Amino acid sequence: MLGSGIIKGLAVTAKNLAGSFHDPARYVTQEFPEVQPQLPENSRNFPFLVADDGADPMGTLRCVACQICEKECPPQCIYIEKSKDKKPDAAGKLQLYPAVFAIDTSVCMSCQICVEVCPFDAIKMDQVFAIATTDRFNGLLLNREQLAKSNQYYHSIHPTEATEVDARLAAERKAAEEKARAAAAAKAAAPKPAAPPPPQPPA
Amino acid sequence: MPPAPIFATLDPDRAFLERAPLLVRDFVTGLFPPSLQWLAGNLLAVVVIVLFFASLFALLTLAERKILGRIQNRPGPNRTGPAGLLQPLADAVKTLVKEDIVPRAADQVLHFLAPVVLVSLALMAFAVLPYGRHLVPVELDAAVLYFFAAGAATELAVFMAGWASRNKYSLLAAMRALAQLISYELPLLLSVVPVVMLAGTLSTTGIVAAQAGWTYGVIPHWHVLTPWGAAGFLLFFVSALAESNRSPFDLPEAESELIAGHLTEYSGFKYALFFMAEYFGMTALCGMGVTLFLGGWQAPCAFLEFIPSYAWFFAKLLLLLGVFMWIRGTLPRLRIDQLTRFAWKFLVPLALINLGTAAFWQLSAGWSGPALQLARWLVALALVAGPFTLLGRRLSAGVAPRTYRYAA
Amino acid sequence: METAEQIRDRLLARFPGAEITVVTNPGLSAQHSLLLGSPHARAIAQFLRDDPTLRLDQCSNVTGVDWPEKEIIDTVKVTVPDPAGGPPKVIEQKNKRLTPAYLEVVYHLYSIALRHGPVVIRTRTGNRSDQVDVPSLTPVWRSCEFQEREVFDLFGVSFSGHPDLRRILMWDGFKDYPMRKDYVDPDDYEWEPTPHDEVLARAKVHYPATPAAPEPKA
Amino acid sequence: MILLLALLILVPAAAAMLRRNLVHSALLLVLSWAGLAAFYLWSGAEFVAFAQVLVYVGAVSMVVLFAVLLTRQNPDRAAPPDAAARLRAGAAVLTAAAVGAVIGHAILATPLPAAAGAPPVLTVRQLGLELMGRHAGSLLVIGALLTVALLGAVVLAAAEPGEKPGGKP
Amino acid sequence: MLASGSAAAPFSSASVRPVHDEFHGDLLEVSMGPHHPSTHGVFRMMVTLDGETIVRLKPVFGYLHRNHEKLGENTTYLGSMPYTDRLDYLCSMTNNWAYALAVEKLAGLVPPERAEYIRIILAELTRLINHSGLIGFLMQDTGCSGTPLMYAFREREKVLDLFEALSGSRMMCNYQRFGGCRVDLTPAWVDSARRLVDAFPRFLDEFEALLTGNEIFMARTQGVGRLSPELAVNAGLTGPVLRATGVGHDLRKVDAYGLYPRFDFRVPIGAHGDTYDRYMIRVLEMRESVQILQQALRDLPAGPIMDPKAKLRGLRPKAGEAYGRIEGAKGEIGFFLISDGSPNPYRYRIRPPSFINLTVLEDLCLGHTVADAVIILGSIDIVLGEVDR
Repeated sequence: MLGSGIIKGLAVTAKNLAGSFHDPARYVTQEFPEVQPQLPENSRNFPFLVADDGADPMGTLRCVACQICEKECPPQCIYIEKSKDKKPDAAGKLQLYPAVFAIDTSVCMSCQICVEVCPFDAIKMDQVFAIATTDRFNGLLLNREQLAKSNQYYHSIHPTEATEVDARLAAERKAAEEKARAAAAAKAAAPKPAAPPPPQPPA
Repeated sequence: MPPAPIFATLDPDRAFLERAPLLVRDFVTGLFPPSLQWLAGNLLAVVVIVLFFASLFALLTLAERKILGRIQNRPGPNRTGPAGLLQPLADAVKTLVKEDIVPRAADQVLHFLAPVVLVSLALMAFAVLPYGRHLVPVELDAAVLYFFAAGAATELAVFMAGWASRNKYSLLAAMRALAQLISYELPLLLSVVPVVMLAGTLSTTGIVAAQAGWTYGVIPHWHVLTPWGAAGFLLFFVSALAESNRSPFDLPEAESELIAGHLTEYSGFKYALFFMAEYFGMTALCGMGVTLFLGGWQAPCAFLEFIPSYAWFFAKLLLLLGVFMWIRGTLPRLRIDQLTRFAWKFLVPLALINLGTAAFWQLSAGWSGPALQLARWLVALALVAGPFTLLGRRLSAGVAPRTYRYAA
Repeated sequence: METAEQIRDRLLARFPGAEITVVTNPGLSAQHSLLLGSPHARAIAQFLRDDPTLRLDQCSNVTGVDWPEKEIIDTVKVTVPDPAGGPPKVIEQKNKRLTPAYLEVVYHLYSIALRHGPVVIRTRTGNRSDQVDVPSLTPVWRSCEFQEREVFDLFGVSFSGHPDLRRILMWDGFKDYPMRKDYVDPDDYEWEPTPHDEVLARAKVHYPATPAAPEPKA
Repeated sequence: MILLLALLILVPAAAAMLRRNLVHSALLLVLSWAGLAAFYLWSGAEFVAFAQVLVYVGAVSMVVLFAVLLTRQNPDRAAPPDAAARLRAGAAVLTAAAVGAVIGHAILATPLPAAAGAPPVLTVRQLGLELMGRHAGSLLVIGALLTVALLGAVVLAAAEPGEKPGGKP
Repeated sequence: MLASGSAAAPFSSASVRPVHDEFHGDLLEVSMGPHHPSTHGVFRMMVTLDGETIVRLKPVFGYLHRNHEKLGENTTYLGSMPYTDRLDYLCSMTNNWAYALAVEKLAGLVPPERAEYIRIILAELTRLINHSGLIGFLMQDTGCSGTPLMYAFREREKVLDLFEALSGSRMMCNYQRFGGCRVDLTPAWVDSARRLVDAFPRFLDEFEALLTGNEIFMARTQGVGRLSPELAVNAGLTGPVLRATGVGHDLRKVDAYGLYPRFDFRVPIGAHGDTYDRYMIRVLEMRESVQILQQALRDLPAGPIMDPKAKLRGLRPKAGEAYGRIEGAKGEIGFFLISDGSPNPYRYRIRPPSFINLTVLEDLCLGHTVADAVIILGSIDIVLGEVDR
């Protein structure tokens, strides 16, 4: 019959019209400002630098300015200048730290390759997406201070991943300490032989 | 007459709500000296119509966006005012504030005149619709003819809009719009003829009176409940859709092809006027549809008489407008050649055959007794359904859902 | 599906005058290709498409490759008779030579009918400056029409016999060929916040007035 | 009141003749038809007025406009008014004046009866019976005539020989 | 226009288009785009109209050209993986897989079984959202004011949430690596995927009820833009557009890459090659994808997701070249890589399906009206990120 297809179509839209009042599956709009989106744990936006202790972020930055992320970043939007002096890191070893660590968020496409290639878990992906500034050039160029965030914050946005990273770092630190203690013991046992082998930085 | 309705005391004519509008009118005209009372009465009717239907237009735009939204599982405008109620106000302010760009090459006079003519004609069509038992703005003997005369003149305004903006797209679109309006004028009028024939008069109040009364107190004598009436109503409804450039036939403003058709060169308040004219046209056609087929202000059942007559008219009117919007949210658009072929090869023949069915219905009115009544219905139904399926099959000859095979 | 060598031998039998050589692909995918001389290229392509055993009816991919001249220093051991009549000494002689520079067009052919492929054929231009003409295979496979226009647009290889050779991606007024190795992008430079190394150098050239690099806020 | 209506009919018609732009004159012509409909309304013949609006302003105006659009010659070919044209214009005015005089004389000469009572009130039903009764024949003839005229116009427009090939409607 | 000597093959572009070049008096030159509401992005069509019918149609594009291939040559192999998301930005997972497949062919890496399963699951999910999105846009062109599009996007949102939970971003996933995948599937993810896949046929039935039998839709699309199988094969068309003409060419069956031979699914083919067939083929393909997804999610093996040999950084494949291709949602998407042993590819070429499918746009639109040209373009399914690269 000529109109049957059209009538079936009208029935579908009628079902949706009625459904939108009682069936949540047929009323999918989340009104953004009032209803904040619950982002899944893996969701990523712009990167941030992890600092072990929130109180003194610049002091406890995990980043050792090895510039691997600067080389690997596809759009080349990370800019690092090494520090002249060294400071002890969490495991007590003397490490460099970044004097300048700037990410230009107008170029960064949050592809998280820097997180993937960073051997020191110093940079992780944030979940803040509503960042707008009035100044196109310097406003979006986030420097070291703006990028650094505490480990607790990292735990709050990526819980499972954060616990894994902490467990691994703790294990490495313990291994480094045993090696240092063993080396110290070896040095104590044979004070006369050549200078004690310098402890290798954890690979 | 079946046993007197239980609400005998509430004689429909004397019910308070029924007479309320008349009391208001008499009070207002009473304020004027007797010589001016005739003028005051009519002016009051004009003012009421313009105010009521302008605000109805405002609410219709909101209702349309809400219904379309709900069909698409989203809320529709709900930011301006509670549940979006101030949205029409916002739209009105926006159109008033927007700059009214008139292309330099355009023909200034016609460019300005087109929307004005369109809106005034659309408003004139409201004069003859019977909104209630005593609420007929103008009591005309040839009311239906007047209504369609006003409708026919709108083509002129569409042409003026298309021609005046001096741009090849809008001229092309104006031509298409005219082709559509003219080819759907015919089925529109032809579907009305059986009603006039059986009601025996051209005046709208007469037609509504012809649909009075109920059998067994429950089934009303509306035209739509007779076989020829149902076919006529469907034809009228489809042609009304096309006449007011609505969903499956909204070719002139087909945004996927010629941007906004003959309205491309209009902006600001003139564009809003075109928009308003389209809604007035749609409401007027729905009003006429209700009057001709759905028994105007007649209540569907005897015992529902206590609800005032104008409430029934507007309930049916809103129902029809809702169906218009429902269709707009569902159906794709027809191409220009399919559109005209559909009108000339399907609607016009059906309308002519419907004339025959109505004539048969009129002649066989005398058949009494259940067996003859049943026969009368069956023959009429056959006269309607037969041509419909035959023509339908011929129209959709090459078009059918297909079955598919799978690769080896 | 025959190997590249078998196809070459059949083609040589079929087209005695044509020069067809097999270019071996050192990579793991072992997709070897046939280098066709320009004069016979279209006839061979027609044959490859219509031959009942091959029926390569789909030219899936057309790629332009730019091979600029490379300086190769190959050390070769040469025995030099000792002028003082002593025993001839063997010395390494480093002679630089420039590999021939050319633009190359690679076609990957597949057969939808017989579900096999790819057969890779290559055509090369004379050099990278004036002789850049290569026979177009659009009359044989219409899928090459847009892709050959793209190779013309980005590499500058002009295809003889192409029905509608125009630039396809760049605008018509564009002069240079962007995908060539020696392409220098125009200097319509827009200042970038984190300029470093050559980007920083160019920023200095353009914006001497503004601070060369952004002083990080202390 | 009658003077106003007369003006409403004659002025647009005259203006239509003077306008250079064809479409303008067509639209002014439609305006004068509307004036005619107003005159019918004034004289109480509602049915004829609405029929006039429906048929003329609705349909015939469309035919006129379509004809104007499709056969639009380029406007700049209108020849400037040289001597011959002025002569023709003078002759035209003379004949118009003569015809006007004859009609005027005829109107004034016939004795118009004073207003003899109220005009006959005619309901649409009687009109219908009248039309379908005695005058059914003439109605059908007029219908046929109109369709033939329309088809003729279309054929003429389509088969228009001329320098522009393919002047399809 | 054609070089006189050679016999014009039956399908050479000149012979197919009856282009009469002398300019008629009343031809109307209309430029549709690049800011046209129905051209799916910055794409322009120079259309020559004779009355309502199209006499000539020249597609013009390049507005979104970013020279993706030059970028590929200046970054490492890993560096251009996130850029492949931006090629066909509706199907980032299949783009990643095609690039990973080509590099694995070049470098000789073999992804473990679980990684192959994950790749198939993600590719089929991408096919679902691409086809449903496309049908939504096609309906938008025929005139339904957004209703089918909203239904399609309602389903697409659910799949995008799955992608975000897995890879971190809805559309720019950057998820595949050479030799496997970056993040493993959590059991919760697999459950929500299974729930979504089981609910998908219900959506398809509702969609078909709304559209497939609709007389107006059938009248608008049946017989519009017919394409002959010979021309389709010769013009290098791939994907649903080719299968709609009756050629049963699906790389998942022909090349049998990944673990596709392990799943039983059918490849629907059309008979008329017109717009309606292209629409129906996509609907049937979605039903087949649901079958594959159900089988894949049912017997997803445990195990590693990365080839142990694969090094993340510093991938330097041996000198050589490789061409890898997969059956993307729009057709055969292929990557041709020439490596010279350095960390950057020497030549990085993408074979974009929608770019080549556009070759026949003019042949399809000749003789139709402007309204049909809009629908034909919609049925070919182009995404400008991939066409312009």
